[in-house]
Amino acid sequence: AKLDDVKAKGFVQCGVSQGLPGFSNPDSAGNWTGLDVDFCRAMAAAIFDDANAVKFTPLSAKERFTALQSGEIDVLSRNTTWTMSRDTQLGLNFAGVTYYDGQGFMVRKSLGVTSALELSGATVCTQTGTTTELNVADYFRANNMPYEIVAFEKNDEVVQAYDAGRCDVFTTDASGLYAERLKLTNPGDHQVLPEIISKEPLGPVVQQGDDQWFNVTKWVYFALINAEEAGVNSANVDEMKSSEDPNVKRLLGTEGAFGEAIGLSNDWAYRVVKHVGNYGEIFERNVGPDTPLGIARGLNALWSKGGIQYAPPVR
Amino acid sequence: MTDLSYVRADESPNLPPPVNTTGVIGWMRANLFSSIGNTILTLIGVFLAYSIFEPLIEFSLINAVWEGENRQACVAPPDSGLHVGACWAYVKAYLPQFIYGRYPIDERWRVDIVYGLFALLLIPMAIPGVPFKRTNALLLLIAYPIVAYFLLTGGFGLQIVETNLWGGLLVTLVIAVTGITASLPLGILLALGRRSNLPIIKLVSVIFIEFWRGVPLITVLFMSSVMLPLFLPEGVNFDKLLRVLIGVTLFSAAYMAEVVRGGLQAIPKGQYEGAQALGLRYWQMMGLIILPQALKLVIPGIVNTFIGLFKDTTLVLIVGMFDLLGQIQSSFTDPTWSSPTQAHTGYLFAAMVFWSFCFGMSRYSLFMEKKLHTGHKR
Amino acid sequence: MHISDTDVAIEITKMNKWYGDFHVLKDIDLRVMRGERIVICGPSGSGKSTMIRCINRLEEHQKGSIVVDGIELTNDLKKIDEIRREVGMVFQHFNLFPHLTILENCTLAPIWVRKMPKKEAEEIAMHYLSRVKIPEQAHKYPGQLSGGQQQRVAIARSLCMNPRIMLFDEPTSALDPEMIKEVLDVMVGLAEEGMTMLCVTHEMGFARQVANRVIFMDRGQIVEQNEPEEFFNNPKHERTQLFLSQILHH
Amino acid sequence: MHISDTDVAIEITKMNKWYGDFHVLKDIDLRVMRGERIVICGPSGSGKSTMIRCINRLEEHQKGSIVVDGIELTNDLKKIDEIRREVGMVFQHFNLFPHLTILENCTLAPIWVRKMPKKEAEEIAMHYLSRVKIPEQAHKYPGQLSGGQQQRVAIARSLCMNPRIMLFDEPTSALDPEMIKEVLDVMVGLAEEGMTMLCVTHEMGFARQVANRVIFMDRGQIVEQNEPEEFFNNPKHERTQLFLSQILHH
Amino acid sequence: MEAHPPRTSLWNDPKARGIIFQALLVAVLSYLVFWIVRNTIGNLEKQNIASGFAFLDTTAGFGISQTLVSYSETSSYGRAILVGFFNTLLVAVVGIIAATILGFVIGIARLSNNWVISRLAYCYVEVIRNIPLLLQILFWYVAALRSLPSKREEPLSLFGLVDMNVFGLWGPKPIFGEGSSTAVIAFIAAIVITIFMRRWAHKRQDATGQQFPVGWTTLGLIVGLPLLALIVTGFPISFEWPVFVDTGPVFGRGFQLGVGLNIIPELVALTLALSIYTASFIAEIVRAGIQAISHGQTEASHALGLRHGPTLRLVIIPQALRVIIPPLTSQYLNLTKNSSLAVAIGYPDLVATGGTVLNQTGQAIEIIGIWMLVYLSLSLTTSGLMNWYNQRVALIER
Ligand SMILES: Nc1ncnc2c1ncn2[C@@H]1O[C@H](COP(=O)(O)OP(=O)(O)OP(=O)(O)O)[C@@H](O)[C@H]1O
Ligand SMILES: Nc1ncnc2c1ncn2[C@@H]1O[C@H](COP(=O)(O)OP(=O)(O)OP(=O)(O)O)[C@@H](O)[C@H]1O
Ligand SMILES: [Mg+2]
Ligand SMILES: [Mg+2]
Repeated sequence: AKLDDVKAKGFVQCGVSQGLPGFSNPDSAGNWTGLDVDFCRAMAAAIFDDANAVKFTPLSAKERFTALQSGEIDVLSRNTTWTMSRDTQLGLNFAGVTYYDGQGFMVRKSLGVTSALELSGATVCTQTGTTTELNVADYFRANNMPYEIVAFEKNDEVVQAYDAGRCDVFTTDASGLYAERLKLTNPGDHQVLPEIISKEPLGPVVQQGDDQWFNVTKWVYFALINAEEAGVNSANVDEMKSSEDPNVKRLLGTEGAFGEAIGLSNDWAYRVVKHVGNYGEIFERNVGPDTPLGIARGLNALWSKGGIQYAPPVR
Repeated sequence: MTDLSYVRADESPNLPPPVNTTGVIGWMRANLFSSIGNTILTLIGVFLAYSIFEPLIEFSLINAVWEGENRQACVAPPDSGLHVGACWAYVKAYLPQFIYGRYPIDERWRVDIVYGLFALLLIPMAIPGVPFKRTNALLLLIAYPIVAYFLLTGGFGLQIVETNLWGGLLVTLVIAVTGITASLPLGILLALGRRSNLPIIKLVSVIFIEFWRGVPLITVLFMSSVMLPLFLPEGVNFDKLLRVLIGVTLFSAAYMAEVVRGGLQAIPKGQYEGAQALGLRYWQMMGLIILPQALKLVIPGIVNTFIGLFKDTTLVLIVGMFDLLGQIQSSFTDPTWSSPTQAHTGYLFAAMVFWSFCFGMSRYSLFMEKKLHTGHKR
Repeated sequence: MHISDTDVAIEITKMNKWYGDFHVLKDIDLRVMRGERIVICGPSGSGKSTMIRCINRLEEHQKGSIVVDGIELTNDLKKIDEIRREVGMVFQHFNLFPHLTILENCTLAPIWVRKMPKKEAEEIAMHYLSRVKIPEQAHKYPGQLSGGQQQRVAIARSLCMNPRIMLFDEPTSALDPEMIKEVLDVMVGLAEEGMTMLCVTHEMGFARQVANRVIFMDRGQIVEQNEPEEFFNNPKHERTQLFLSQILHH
Repeated sequence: MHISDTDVAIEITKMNKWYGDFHVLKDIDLRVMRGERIVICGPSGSGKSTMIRCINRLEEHQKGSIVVDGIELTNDLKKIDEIRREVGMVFQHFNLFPHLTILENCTLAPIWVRKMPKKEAEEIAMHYLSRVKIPEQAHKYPGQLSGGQQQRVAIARSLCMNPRIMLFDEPTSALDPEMIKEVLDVMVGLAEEGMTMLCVTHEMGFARQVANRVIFMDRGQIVEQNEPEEFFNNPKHERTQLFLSQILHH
Repeated sequence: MEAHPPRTSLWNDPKARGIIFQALLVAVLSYLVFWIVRNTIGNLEKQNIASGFAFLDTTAGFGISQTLVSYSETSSYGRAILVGFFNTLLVAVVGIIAATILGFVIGIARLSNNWVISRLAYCYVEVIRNIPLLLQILFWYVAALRSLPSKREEPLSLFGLVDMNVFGLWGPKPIFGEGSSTAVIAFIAAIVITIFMRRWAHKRQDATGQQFPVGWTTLGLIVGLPLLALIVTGFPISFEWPVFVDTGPVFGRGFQLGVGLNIIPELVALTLALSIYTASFIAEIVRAGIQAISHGQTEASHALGLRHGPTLRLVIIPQALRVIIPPLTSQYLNLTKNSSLAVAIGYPDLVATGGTVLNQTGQAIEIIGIWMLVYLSLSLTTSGLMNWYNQRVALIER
């Protein structure tokens, strides 16, 4: 089984994007940072008690699924939209939604556009081989607006083309819009339009057919959410170990044997929080308001706080 | 009839040519302004040269930024109307990454040794007069790859460095050099196969060669990075770099085979007969007589194939590997340095690096060609 | 001494030529009369080829004048064309066009330069090919002929343009001994018909047999000229003597 | 006449060979005794080269048999190897290996085929090189030698394998006249030592001097054979007469 | 004697040995193929991917920026790939023509006795052929885009016919109205007449020696006849000029979509880069080809009184061509294959559209199979055509 293989080789091989600030981005020293990256680190922490027991494979949109299918990577954590066809026809399993996104548009402020419905006749730049490409087509068709599309292989090329004026509109997941705006010559000259034209639940993906590995991935994600809900964070996790709250006790492995049931140690969730923090911490650290991206929690707040991040209980 | 007899009494002296045919003026007259059409051509040429080189120099030297900490240095203040040229400060900051990729900083000395050893072994190999060619070749082709392999990947007490951390010039060189050395023996076999008189062996070689020569390298790269894993049994998997290497090797082996075949064709039949008459067997004849001569003849062709391969390494960026160009492109995503001229500077830098390598090699191949040529006449 | 102008085929006056700084031809004076047959000899590098190549402007001279058939050679393309039509040239290495048949080699210039109908050009070509004794090879390609045959074709090709002057630059020196004779025979035939000929050659037998005049060149100058008998038996200049002693020894 | 089997060096019986549809060799019968020196002549294209190339299997024959030194030539690679070790061959164009020195040319086969130690091979090579009178050239490359020297090296190279039979295919026809003699001298020396030799050549002087027998071939057949005196002075077949008249004329 | 063919062990018989070797090779290869197929089938099954080409009929759902055949988001994947194929073909054909012209010009310039021109040509060749093509494509794309006027600014105008901005080239689009078929017929007629005219001119020259200005007449016929037909039929071809609007709603400004002829900048950059790059190789081939024809040929031709033009046309080029054509063929093949780099700048060629389909469907084997098949057949067709031509040229020679 995958888990045994991963344990045997001593690290998690994780597929990430080739560079999307806030989600997975290498710095000039070659260290990877970002929300997607941190999820992989969380998995490594859960399995090995070492957040660095992970190796990253940067993948283009085109390569990502084949890399997963061929077993080249163990888990794909790369702003991948959960769609039915991918879930069913490509032999993939989505383990959860680490970021609820939606596709948006960015335009130059100088155009004076305030709504996506004014984009009739626009030229749109996007990345090829993504759901984005399909959504744009749907949106413009639905609203009976003519448009032209220019699709590029890599995100950087899209940004460059947009920056050079090859197109009026740059479209991708809203999170990506904020991230990519940083790369423009004058970020201040561009605005993100309010419309969100699609549901883009992004999350980690594993290969179909290995339930144990699927469970591990899924529950690492749930642990991150549950930890935030229970108020457990990397700073207080050691104290919380002695908490009397049964929810916390089960989560941190001081009660019950939930970890062993999925092939991990019982303190798997403790390890995760200890090394990478809870979901809220990860979010704030990588994309939150204090980062250059400055994205508000919005849909990604906990269900209890007006968002839709929700995890089944550990029980 | 006149008296035809004539004897010259005095030797007329060697005179300098008329002024308008020598020196700068004569040269210009002959080479630049020999006719009206030529004069017009010259003027057009000068204008072309000016309009190409002037902006280039202005961009890369005059308006260039040499020092700086981040993008501020390379962005002209708004409304200042200044043109900022090449942002060399950015290249300087990123230079280590362009050379080593994301190879761990503390381990980069290993890469340096590999580069150094390579130069140390290659230079005496490439200079015709230097002795011990055979030992040198053995070291370069057998010992060096092993040493380089362990130095780069680690083991024996060295920290293991995954290939996905490699990048930049390192990957470019690894792919090009491995590609060419691995494709040479394969290419020789294929060339021999293509000249074989066993029909099936010939057919297989021909199909193999023509297939690889008929498809674009990037589809080969896609195939090796996407499809190869499908071909292997479950669980068997190998490194991405290795897969790309396999693709590149098979591809260049086909080209190499055609180069070697050219050499084999140039060896006269008498050489085969001489060897046979002495009682040499097929492989002895090939190994001792035919191939040494044929390969020597095609050194320029091999170098040219190498240049082609060297340039083609850039295509690996399409399958998501970070060769020099890939590394440069990936640095464009770094907001700390993003500026209007960042991409231009990066591409210019890449162009200069690739150009110097390729131009150097093509000069060398020209030199060898001349050398071999005279060597033949003797 | 007075000679009617129309009798002069070539008149070279104080002609000088340099290759870069190198003074190849120095003050060449030469008057060739119609029907004269001149043999030019001299050591290698003495400028023989250069001189005769100047006559049909394959090389440009820098000083002095060359008048061929009353036309002075200048940069004027028209005049060069006219002169080249009057002057035929045969090279050491034949320079036949390998992609054309023998017949096509011979008819090319008549058709394109003299604007002759093809049929007529072919008739003339066959005439000259018979004259050099290879009419049966007309439809072969140059590569299929022996050296001697090729050189004879080259002569026929020149003759097809009906030139009034023929230049030969060592026409036999690239040939095997057996073939030399067949080419020389053709040239002797030409000479007997009264063609004006300038011939660079070291075939002394030929010189004795047909030349009116032998010119000896050395270091870019005409050192001595004389009638063949006189020239061979009684060379005056010491360099001529030296040269002849070497040649005849050989 | 009865001859013990061991005295026969080569026995060719009813051998036939075709190139495609072209019948090159027709019913060749030839018995060569040990120590015999046979000269083969005949017009160009008559199959002389083909015949001797069949003897060491550079060409394959299609019918009949060839027995060399008691070994019959078949497809068997082992036997071919054995025969090639016994039979040395010298070509018209020398076929020396230009990338090896003279010495290496000579030691190559002894080392790789006879598995001789290098030192010993070199001694032997030097011995034969002295025998052909060019020991001082041992470290030069073939390209640096004259044609005659190269041909002598080629002979030495064959001798180094210590063959019992030597085949020569027009060994002197690519050489300048001055060099022919030096090569023939070496061959005469070999003959005098009793080497079995088959030699295709048109050097009639050589044939008279050393051959036991002269064979005349035409159109793929052996037309006449005889002792040299008889052959030259009194050819029986008309084709031989015609051929000899041409050769001797020339 | 030959009654009993002597027995030899199989191993020592070269024929038998050859057969054994080949049988071995076949066995190994078949096993390899079998092994790969088995693994692949296993892997595909495991991943739940259906193999086969059924997916080609599924709706594609994505847009393509340049379509030569009709295509919309509702077309099928197969159609999308077809669009990509035609886009590849377009680049290859235009690129080959442009590279050939540029290459011949540069190659001849390299031999010019004008120093400036020959040096410039030399620099061109040495700079361009030593820089990776991908880099050049990216350069042309990025540099061109950055330095062109934006969509809504006044475009750069070339000769008043073609406009240029960051959206590419804009020019008049011919609209064939009723009766324009006459022009087409006239065009065909012109070609036919030209052929006969050439034959006639040839015959006349053979007969009388007079030369006929064939080149000019051809030009006149091919341009003039259709023009005449157009005038007679009242000019049924109209040109739709691109419309540039500089006021009104923001997205209404600039050139109007779908009006006039628009050539997207990706195509321009790709064709430019491909032809400039390939031309540097062709230039070297042309130079070598001309230089291979010995100087003696030119001299002999001049000595016969042929001028420079006829010398080139009748003597030098026919000979140079047979040296030039084989390497030229492989450059054409290279250009075609290199057009696959389009994917780097978002030009929707076969590899780009195929890649998108691959990504949407996961049918890696089928898509890559299609790629290889298409490129192989393009290669084989090109080299077939060139070989045929080469044989014709060679035939003239011997
Ligand atoms: N294109 C050239 N550039 C420079 N020097 C030249 C050129 N052609 C000939 N020369 C030199 O001019 C001199 C005369 O050359 P030319 O060919 O006329 O001699 P030649 O008398 O015909 O000798 P040969 O008997 O060897 O043919 C020689 O020294 C030669 O090296
Ligand atoms: N490989 C071949 N394929 C077909 N025909 C051949 C081949 N080699 C030789 N021949 C033909 O076989 C005939 C005999 O050739 P061979 O070389 O034995 O003649 P030869 O007597 O040695 O002539 P020469 O004196 O010219 O060397 C010739 O007609 C030749 O054209
Ligand atoms: Mg000369
Ligand atoms: Mg022969």
